[in-house]
Parts: sequence; C-alpha cells; structure tokens
Amino acid sequence: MTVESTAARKPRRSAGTKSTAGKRTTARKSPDAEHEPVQLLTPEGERVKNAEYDKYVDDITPEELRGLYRDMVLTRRFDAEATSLQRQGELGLWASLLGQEAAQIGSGRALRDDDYVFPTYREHGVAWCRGVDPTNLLGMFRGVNNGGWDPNGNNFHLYTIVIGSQTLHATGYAMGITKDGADSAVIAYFGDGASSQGDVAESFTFSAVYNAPVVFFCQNNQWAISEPTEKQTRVPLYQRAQGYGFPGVRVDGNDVLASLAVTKWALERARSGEGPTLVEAYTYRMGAHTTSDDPSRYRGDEERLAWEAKDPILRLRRFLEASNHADEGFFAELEAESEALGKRVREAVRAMPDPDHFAIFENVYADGHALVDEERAQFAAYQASFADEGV
Amino acid sequence: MTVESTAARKPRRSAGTKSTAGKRTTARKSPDAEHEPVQLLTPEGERVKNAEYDKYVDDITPEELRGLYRDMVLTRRFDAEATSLQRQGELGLWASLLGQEAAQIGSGRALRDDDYVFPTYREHGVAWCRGVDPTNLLGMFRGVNNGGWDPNGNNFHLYTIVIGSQTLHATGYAMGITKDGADSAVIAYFGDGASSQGDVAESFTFSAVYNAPVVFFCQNNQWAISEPTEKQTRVPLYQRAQGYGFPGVRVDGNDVLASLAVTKWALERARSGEGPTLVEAYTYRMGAHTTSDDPSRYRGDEERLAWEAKDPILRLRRFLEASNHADEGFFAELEAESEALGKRVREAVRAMPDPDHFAIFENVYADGHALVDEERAQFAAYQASFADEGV
Amino acid sequence: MAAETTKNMALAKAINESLRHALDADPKVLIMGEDVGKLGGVFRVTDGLQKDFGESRVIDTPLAESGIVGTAIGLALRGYRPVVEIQFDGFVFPAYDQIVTQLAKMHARSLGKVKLPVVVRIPYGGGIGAVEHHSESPESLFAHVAGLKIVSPSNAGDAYWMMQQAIQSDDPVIFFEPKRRYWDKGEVNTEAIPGPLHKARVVREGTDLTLVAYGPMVKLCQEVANAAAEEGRSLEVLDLRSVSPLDFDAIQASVEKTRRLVVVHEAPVFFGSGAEIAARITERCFYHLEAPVLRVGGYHAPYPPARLEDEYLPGLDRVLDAVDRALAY
Amino acid sequence: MAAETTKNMALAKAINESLRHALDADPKVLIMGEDVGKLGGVFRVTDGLQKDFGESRVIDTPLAESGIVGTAIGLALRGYRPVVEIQFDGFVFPAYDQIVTQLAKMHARSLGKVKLPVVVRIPYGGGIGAVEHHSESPESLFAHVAGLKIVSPSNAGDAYWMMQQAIQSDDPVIFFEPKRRYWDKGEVNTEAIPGPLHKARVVREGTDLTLVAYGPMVKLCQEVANAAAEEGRSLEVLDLRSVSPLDFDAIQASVEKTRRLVVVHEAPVFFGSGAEIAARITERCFYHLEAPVLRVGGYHAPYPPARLEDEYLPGLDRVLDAVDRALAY
Ligand SMILES: Cc1ncc(C[n+]2csc(CCOP(=O)(O)OP(=O)(O)O)c2C)c(N)n1
Ligand SMILES: Cc1ncc(C[n+]2csc(CCOP(=O)(O)OP(=O)(O)O)c2C)c(N)n1
Ligand SMILES: [Mg+2]
Ligand SMILES: [Mg+2]
Repeated sequence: MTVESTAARKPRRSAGTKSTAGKRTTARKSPDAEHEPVQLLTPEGERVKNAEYDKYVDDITPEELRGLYRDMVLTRRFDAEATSLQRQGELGLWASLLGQEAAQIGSGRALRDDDYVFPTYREHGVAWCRGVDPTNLLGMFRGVNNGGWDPNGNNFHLYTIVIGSQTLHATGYAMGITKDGADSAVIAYFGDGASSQGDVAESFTFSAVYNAPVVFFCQNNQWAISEPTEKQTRVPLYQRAQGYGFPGVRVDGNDVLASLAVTKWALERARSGEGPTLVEAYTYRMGAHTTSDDPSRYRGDEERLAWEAKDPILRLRRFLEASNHADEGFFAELEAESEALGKRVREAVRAMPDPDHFAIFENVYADGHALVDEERAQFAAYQASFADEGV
Repeated sequence: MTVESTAARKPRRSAGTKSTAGKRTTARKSPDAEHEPVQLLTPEGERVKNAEYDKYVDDITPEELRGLYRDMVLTRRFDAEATSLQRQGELGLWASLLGQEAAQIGSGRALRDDDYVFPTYREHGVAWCRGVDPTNLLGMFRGVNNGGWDPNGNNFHLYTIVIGSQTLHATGYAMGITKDGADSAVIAYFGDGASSQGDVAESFTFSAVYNAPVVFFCQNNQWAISEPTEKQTRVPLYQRAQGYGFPGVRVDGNDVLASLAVTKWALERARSGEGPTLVEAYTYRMGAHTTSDDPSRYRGDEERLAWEAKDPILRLRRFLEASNHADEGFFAELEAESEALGKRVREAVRAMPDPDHFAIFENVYADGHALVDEERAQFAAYQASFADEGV
Repeated sequence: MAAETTKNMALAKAINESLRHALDADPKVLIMGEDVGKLGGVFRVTDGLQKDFGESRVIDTPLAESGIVGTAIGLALRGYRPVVEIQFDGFVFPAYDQIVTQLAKMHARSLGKVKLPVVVRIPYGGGIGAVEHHSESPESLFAHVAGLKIVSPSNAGDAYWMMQQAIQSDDPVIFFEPKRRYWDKGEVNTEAIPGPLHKARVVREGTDLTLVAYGPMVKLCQEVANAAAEEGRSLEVLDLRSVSPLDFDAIQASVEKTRRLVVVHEAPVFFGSGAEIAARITERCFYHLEAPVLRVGGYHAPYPPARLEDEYLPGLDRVLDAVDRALAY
Repeated sequence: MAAETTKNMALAKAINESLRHALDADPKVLIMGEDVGKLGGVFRVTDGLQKDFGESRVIDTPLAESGIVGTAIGLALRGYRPVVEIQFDGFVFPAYDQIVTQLAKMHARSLGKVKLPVVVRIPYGGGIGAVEHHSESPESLFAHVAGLKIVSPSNAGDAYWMMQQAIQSDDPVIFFEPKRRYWDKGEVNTEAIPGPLHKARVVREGTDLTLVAYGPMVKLCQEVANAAAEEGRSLEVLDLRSVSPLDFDAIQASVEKTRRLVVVHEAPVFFGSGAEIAARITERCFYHLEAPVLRVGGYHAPYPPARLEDEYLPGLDRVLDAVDRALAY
C-alpha cells in the first residue's frame, strides 16, 4: 500500500482539508448563490415579470392571493404554537417550518385534490393545504402515535423520518398513476441534506426511466441540521436532474407566487406525460433544526438576519397592501383567526389522551400473526396480575 | 385513494406501457447513439485528430502501441481460455470481457503503479495491466476462494460482485490519498447497470464534496444481463456527472488509444487537485453476461454483428500494419505467446488444489473470535470421528 | 386451469404457474425485478410472463434493489400488489432499509390505514456451486423484524399455493425460494384447498426424535429420517414452511411426543432460527425434553467458496451426528 | 492524561475523552459522520474534536449512511482507522449492505490480506421519549453476521476503555452506545489496564439466579437484584459487554452455580440475543438448569410511540416477574 508521508507533498485543495475558521461562521456564502432563482415577487413585495412562469399565476384573483397569505400566516401561527407546546412539555419534539412557508404553501396550493403528496417531517404547510387537521400532525411529536392521519383521506402520506425514503414511494405511486391511465401527479418533498441519499438518486433513475408523473420538490433551506449545503454538493442542487434526463429549476422558495407558478408548471409536465421534474426551492430554515437543536453552535446571526429581510409572509403583505388587494379588516380578522387556531391546537394537544397500552400490539400485521397474539395475551395476563394485587 | 379506471383516460407515454415487440429485438437503437464519443482510431484503423486528447498519446512509441496490441490479444486469449475451462467443468462460472479489451487496456495502461484500481468482476484486462497473474483471477470462478490475490500487491482491489459497492471504497481510498498529501489517483470501474445503484450516486456526491482524486470508469457495454441501457437511463450516462459538479466524457471504448488518452486526462485532473471525473466507455459485451447466461433470449444477432465490425483488436492491428509499426514476425510471436499463455492458464487451473476444509474458519476475523474457535474445534472433532471410523 | 388439476412439475415451474395465475386473476398484481422480463429471470421463474402480460405488468427494473422495493411500496399504496424479485439472496441488502423501516412498519405507522401487500421473492441458500453472495440464507435478519412475514416452501406443491397465499396476504411477505430445489419435481394440485400459510406440516411421523426444517433442508431431513430408520430409529420430520410466525404449537406437539428436537437450517447457527426455536420450545416443553434442543446449521463464517460448501452446509452425516448426540442423552 | 487518572464523568463524555485520546495517539484515526463536526454530534459525543483536530480528521459527511460506511472502508484500505457515527439506531439500515457484504467479509474475501479496522458507533435503545427510528436495538441483525464484532458498554469506565480497544482492533466493531445512559456518571480510570474487550463481568454476585444483560439493561438488572435482595433473593448479575462473541463461558460458570437464568434486552425477544443465549446455555448446562432460560425483551412489534415505551421496554416489574417465574420451577 502506498501511503506517502504528509510532509512530502503539498496537500491538494479539498473541502476536507481546508482550515476551520473559528467556532461560528459569519455570512457564509453558499457555493451557488450566483444562480438566480425564479422570482415573481421581490422581498419588497414588487411583482416582477417572468416570461416563462407568469402564465401560471396570471389569472390569480385577489381572493386567492389573500388565501395564500392566510395559509402562510396560519401555518406560521400553528408552527409557533407547536414550538411553544414543546417548551411546555406537551410535545416531545417539534420540527419548525419557520421561513419555509412560501415554498410549502406555494407548492401545496398548486396541487389538485387527486394529486398525491409524499412529505418529509417538516411539511406542515403542505399538510395545511391538503386539509389535514393540524392537530393530527402533533400526535407523533407528542409520542402518542407514529403517524396520526389517514394518508388516503387527503392524499397526503405520513411523515417519513428516514431521510429520502419517501422519494421512492412517490415514484412508485406515480408509476401506478401511469398504469391506471390517470392524469394526476405526485409531489415528493425532501431537503438539501436528503439529496445525498442513494434512495433519492434511485428515485430519479426510476422516475426518468418510467417517465413517472412526479415532481421532486427539494426545499434547500441551506442546512441539514448543522451541515451547510456545501457538505452535500458543490453545484446547485437543481442541476442534479439534468444528469438523469429531466429538467431542474431553482425557484425563490420565499416567494409564494413563484413557488406556486413553478410547481404548477412542473405538475403540468407530469400530467401531460412529460415525466419528472426537480424543483429546488431556495429558502432558509429560520429556526433550529428541531426543538432539540442549538443552531448557535454552528451558525451565526448575520445569515439569519439576511434571510429575515426576505421573509415570505412580509413580502406578500407588502404586495397585498400596495396593490390594495387586502385591507385592515382582512389582516385584523386573520389575526383573530390565528389566535383561535393557536387556542384550538393548544387545547386539542392538551386533551390528547395517551394511547391504550394494547396499541403496542395493534396493526403490526393486517392479517394477524400468531406471536403477536401470544404476546398480547401474555401482556394482558401480566397487566391483570397487577390489577389482582390491587396495584 | 384515487384509482381511476384504466379505460377512462388515455394512457401517458411511458417506457413501462409501450408494447412488447416479439421475443427478440433487432437492431435496437440506443437512446444515446447520437452522442459521438471521443475517438482517435476509427474501426478501419485510421488515426483521427482530436485537438483535446491527442496530446495524451502524441508521444506514444511504436513499441508502446505494439504493447497495447499485445495486452489486448493476450487478454482475449486468456478470456477465451477461461470460457472454455468453464465449459470443461474446471470453473463454475466465467464473466467474459470479450469486446471490452480496448476500454480495459486503454484505461489500465493510463495508470501509474501508485494508482489504485477498484474493479467489478469483469476487469480481467485491467488486472493484466496491473500485473495480477491471470491464474489468480480464476480462483473465485473455480470456487476455491472468494478473491485470490493481495490487493496491495498490485494496487488492484479484489473483484466486487455486489453491484456498485466498490465505487464508495474507491472514493474513500481517494479521500485517503488527499489526506496523505499524495498525488496518486484511484480508478473505479462499474457498468451501465451499476449506474442505477444508490451507492454509485453516493460515491459521486462524496467524491465531489471532498474533491477526491478518483476516476469513475463506466464501461457501458449496452447490457446489464438482459436489460439494455434504456432500462437504466434516458440520457447518455456520461452526462450523469455534471449534476454532481464534475465533468463526464464519453469515449469510444473499442478504441484503445482514445481510452488511454481520455483516462490519462482524467487521471491528470485527479492528480492536480481537480477532483473526480466520469468516463463513459461506450463499448459492447460481445458474449453472454456470464457462462450461465443465454443472450439469445433477449437480443438479436444484428446488434452483435454491427459491433463486431468495430472490434477493438482488429482496428489496432489495421493501424499497426498500415503504419508499419508491426511486422509479420511480431504477430507470429504474439500468436505463440498467446498459445503459451492459454496452456499455462489451463495447466494452472487444473492443478489448482481444493482448499483445506479448515479454510472455512480462517480469516473470519483478524484478531480471533471465541465462537469461531469453538466451531473450528467442533469441526475438527467431527472430522476426526470419521477418521476414527476409517471412513 | 381445466379438468386436469394435478400436474407434476419442478418447483421453479410451480412458482411460475402460480405467478401466472395471480397475474391472470387480479389486474393489480405486478411482477418487478432485474431481468424478469424477456429473460424470465436468471432461474426462469418468470419465464414467458412478460410476453403474455406485457411490460406494464411484468417490469424489468433499473439495477437498484432499494429502488425496486421502494417503488413497489409506492405502487402498493396506489392499490397494486407487486411481487418483487431479488435476483439472489446476497443482493437483498441494498433494499434492507426499505424493507425494515418502510415495508415492515408502514401499516403500523398508519394505525392500520394503509396496507402493503408486497411479496419479496428471494432465491436463497447454497448447494449450487455459485460464487460469493449467491448462496446465503438471511432469513433470520428478516424474522427479527416485526411487520414482515417470512415463508419458505420445500416442494413444488407448497411453492404453488404458498405463493398464491403470499400474494393474497395484505401483509408484506418475504418469500424465500430454495434455489437448489428449483429443479426438483413434485405434484401440484391447482384446485386443492390449501391449509393456512403459516402452519407447519408433519412430513413424516416418528416417535424417537423430531427434526424440524424449512425450505431446502426439508428434503435433507427426510433423507436423514430414512437413513435413521435403517438403523431402527423413528424420526418425525416437520416442515415448518413459515419462519415468521413460527408454528410453535406444531413443534411443541411433536416434541411432547418424541422428547427430543434437532433443528436444521443452512443459515449460520449463531442467532439463527434454531436459537429461537430452541429457546421457546425449551420453555414450553421443559419437563418433556430428554435432551437439549440441538442445532445444525452454517458456521459463524462467511459463506465459503463453492469447493467448501459441502463442508459448510448441513449434510446427512452432520444431521445424523446431531441426532445421535440428542439420542445419547 | 496526567497524574490524576480517575475521573468521574458521564458516559457520553467518557466516549468523547476516549475518541480524543485515540485521535491524539494515532494520526490514522478519523471521526466521520453527520453533524460530528461543529455541532459535536446530536449527543455531543464528538464535542470539540473538530475544533482541536481539524476538518481533515473529524469529518462532517454528506447525509448518506451507505456512503459513510463505504468511504470508511476505502479509507481503511488506505491505512486509516475510521470511527464512524450513525446518528441514531434506526438510520443504520441504509448502510446495512456495506456493513454486511463488504465491511464484514472483506478480510475473509482477501484471505486475510486486508484488514478493516473500522468502528461503527451507534447510539441505540429507547427510554428517551423520542420519535420513531430513534429508539431501536438492532444488535441481533449484526450479531448473526460473521466478520463483525458487537459490543455495548453499560457504564462510563467501560465506555472509555472499550472504545479504545474497539479502535485498536483490526476487525470491524459495531459499537452500540446505550443512549439513555449517556448522562449517567461513573468512574473512568484512564490508566487502568483493562481486561479483554469480549469478556463478560460479574457486576453483582448471587446464588439463586443469574441475570444477564448488556448496555442499557445492566443498570436495570442491578436495580432488579437490589429489589430482589429485599425479598431475600440473591441474584447474580452479569454485564455481557460483548454480543459477538458472547462470553458463554462466563454465563455457564454463573449458571452452574445459580441454576437459573434470565436474559434481559431491549431488542425484541423473537430472534434476539436471548434466543442464542438460551439455546447455547441450555445445551451447555442441560443438567444444571432447574428452570428454562427465560427472556425479557421487546415485543414483536415496531418500537412504539414514546408514550407507550414504558410498557414496551423491560422494566423492574417485568424482570422481577420473570425472576419469580424462573424461581417457581
Ligand atoms: C437516514 C437518516 N439519517 C439521518 C437522519 C437524522 N436526520 C434527521 S433530519 C436530518 C437533516 C436533514 O436535512 P435536510 O434533508 O436538509 O432537511 P431539513 O431538516 O433541512 O428540512 C438528519 C441528518 C435521518 N432522519 N435519516
Ligand atoms: C446488488 C446486486 N444486484 C444484482 C446483482 C446481479 N447481477 C450481477 S451482474 C448484473 C448486471 C450488471 O450489469 P452492468 O453493471 O452493466 O455490468 P456488466 O455485467 O454489463 O459488466 C446483475 C444484475 C448483483 N451482482 N448485485
Ligand atoms: Mg435542509
Ligand atoms: Mg453492462
């Protein structure tokens, strides 16, 4: 084996050998910051023209715009409530979507009812668009179940925690749509970190080869827990698609209109038999990875402050106000609705009962299993032995 | 769940739904046939100029050219001998490289001694270039071992059967080279089928992120057992690299000069700190997948005949003859050397002893394991019990 | 499927017929895997199916096992019933994550709202003189995982019917096919009403000792029982058929009669099925057992090169040796 | 590492110190994993290591477990000694193929020519109220595989030394860290000469029954022994420390004395370590055992949501119940 001495030659440049600049980075420049994403609304709330994508939002009504705004505000409110419920000990964990509302509401509202969604664990905004009751999302974070809604109730699959796995389920589901001769589509959410998983690459391969009607929606929120996107790729993620033979596009993930337009375009491609598309929504995780995380260990405030100026809700509000699409009354009503939602969620969570002990043995199999039956019976006898003793 | 009736809508176009055209395809057109590979020698043996790659072979001597020819001829001879040894029952299996000699000898001869090779199970030509004794390759196919050479003896790793796994080992090894500050490089071989494996995608990600000095050498021999390349990708495979942020190039894998030149270029990139490169060697598996396979079930003769006209050995012979770089004596001598090699391999294989029974328990662990010791002892006692009985 | 309902056919052919029947009977049944189409699989188990049912039902997939199982899950969520082929035992591991964390758990995760009727076919076991990764018996690595059912037929008739039942099951089933028995012929009655999928069967009655096995080792155990009979020993042989669940009741009933048990499998003994069977049967039959439950299986070593597999695998003599030892107590 | 050689520290800190020592002592030692750098790992086990040893030694990897283990293998082939972190038990499965088919078998495949001194660290087990995939005990799924060594410390002192020994081992070691004990403090003597890595230790002597456990369940078994002592029962407690190999000699010695054995682990009972221990100890101690070996562990069900984990996991009462049952024979 040729292991040459370190001193003998000058080290080559590599991400792995460059020196560490102190504990906290400041104003980290992403390797791909120069790749301008599709944007229809500037951070200042100005509508900019885009020849390719305008047509997907041209017919949007003021009411629909207010609807998008409402979706984002209520989602953020719900998310904040969940974070605070975690602090109060009502939830074991919470993964906040703070900052990613536009990417989620924009893409979520681009969907038709008969489309199917495969989320990660952070798509609370998409769940909202699908009509999943927010309180149902909280069961797994409270620890009363591992998934508390019927995926087929709203065509919104359960949250998937193992990174990247769901992209294959989405692809398979989309292959099924093709077989059925249906014209619905599938959207698979995943993160910048997830882009490195082999499963995601395999889903690109399968969807391309079978021309499956699936939109891969990558929320590049710049971080995978403590790892910046440079640890996953050295080129912009949207470019990943071209090597698999389908288009990738980067959209401003803090721009709800652009997210809506680009997702509609991608869904239309899917419906019309043009196969998969990768959408990279360039956005930012404003909060911690989850309530267990402490981002101060790995990133500085400057970065967050810079992104705060691009807040997705603020820019739509500016646009609504400037264009007179919403008045004070609307905002005041929404404020009240927000509070009511917070209250409802709070109360629902506090009232959420612990599961019955026997739930351990439920639904392990659809058709039963002798060992589960045996263990359930033993467990029942064991539990009963305490009752006998009056414990 | 929305399962719409098949009749209700027109099916979208998809690889999965198009009709099957009889049992055998004829003259299958690859989806990527129009992407012209780098070629320095035409099938007719004419040297064509190439501004980018000529410099890597400009200083090649007639002796070296004869060397490449010799390598290919001897490799093919060895390969044929192995195939016939399998038919005679001396080997359990053989994976022939017939048709892929130029890709393997060209890339293999581009390497320096201190470079490291991670092969699949078909790189007999590369093994030859590394100085691995051909008979050592046969142990695993005869069933006397699972890998019969010292990987560090010739910087040629063991054959890897699980598709794609070795690309990660290659990447890790290359990361180690960087850490050592060495300027050697790694080459990882894999097939068109392997390109679909998640491990290969992960090796692209890791090598790009760490800028590892590795050349990914994909022999696209058009088939993964019975599956044509369309079942793995809908765009040319060399394009896969760009989405990961490094260059990919397609080379005529039946052109030994082009394979040599392009691999040298890629290795130089690696050595000079420019990171990974993907080389797609466009070639053809002339024979069966292995001796267990029956290609007549899935492909027609036309295709093979078309590729026969592009034979890698023939074209170099034409060039050598036309340029007077080799005379009759050379070819005659080589013929004799071939026969001698065949004979040596035949005899060596027939003389290869079965392993000692206790080999089962050898090298399971480097530092020993109590259970292995116990089972070895039990096995010894059991074996001895027959000796006692005189069986 | 006409009047003549009993045919003699090889085990591989029985599975082929069973798959054909399933494709015919239910448009939601799909076949997926590497080389399952034109080639008909490397063992020809899917021979002719693509020709008759088309590329949309019998699908040659990209070479990516995680992708195969992962997309099969998605197809099942859409209402399909995919029967997935893993080409050889040693190649199931790239799909292990999808099997263990998704396929096995999604029904429970959804509180029963979704079902995943996916069959994963794995030709397994040794004895065919193959190269590395082509002879392994990884059933224990699946049996430990709740949410999966694990079966393995030993003969053509069972192979036919167990495949039918596996496809009809709403649970994921890992279907281990004893590849070295693919060419063994047996009677297949396509009209017989089969017993439950997860019940063991007494294939030979006996009084002195019980031999239990599944898949490829059942035939061996029958040979052992024949050999032992010549020495005047009456062995009962049980074909377990199912590894998860294990039919402990059947084993217990037999052991209460014979008082001695030997478990035989190709997989390594350490943490193998024999361990679970020995532990539970000892607990159930503590006062009945005259000898400890003995196990015959692979060693704690990688599956050896072909020229050593006869030494590695349980054979007639090694099982007889265990029988002798058990009887000597 | 100066004069004062014994320190009181948490188990997580002991591993941190051990890794620090290894990085210091051998330039070939590397730390790799997700978030192991600046963050210091989600449990802070690698806290401060990147700061002191640089990004070339302590490597934040892309989010791809197969890639992490696969590249670690390559680095080991180049002469490095990677210590790889899998962030949580449930996320090891994407790396399962590389571990089982490559890491475990390459030494044998090469006829001993290459060695793979790779340590795979896995925080495992439940009891911390986590969401799905964060509380599993998959050790059986590795123990069945030859070529791997499996260990799990139960206390800070062992954690320190077993990590040293695992890194020094030329074999791949799967190092299961009992995450619910990360914050438990214990004495760490950095100068003590430790015993062999794969030997069990009697942590409490007793005469009536033997309790064996490893990792997180050792502390529970000590509590059980205390509780039993109050009822006048003398339990011997063994900390196995190693799951592959298992120290059967130590268990046998204890059982020959106590004549009763209960095995406790968090992993599901079915095909769990308890099965292997029960099978082999019953064989070794057939005439000594007064009762069948009883097993206490997880049920054959996916790890339940946090609010049910107390019912799912072995606890004081459930182990005492098994002790009572064993003593009742
Ligand atoms: C296979 C796997 N490995 C590790 C983890 C632990 N983990 C949970 S989230 C996460 C980071 C994910 O980053 P990204 O994909 O960018 O999504 P984000 O959290 O930013 O939305 C990690 C490493 C996991 N859930 N699954
Ligand atoms: C993980 C895995 N799955 C399946 C196989 C079985 N198999 C062996 S070779 C092969 C086809 C490989 O095709 P390709 O990568 O194009 O290489 P080629 O054989 O053409 O050189 C398959 C499916 C395997 N070895 N490993
Ligand atoms: Mg992210
Ligand atoms: Mg090929």
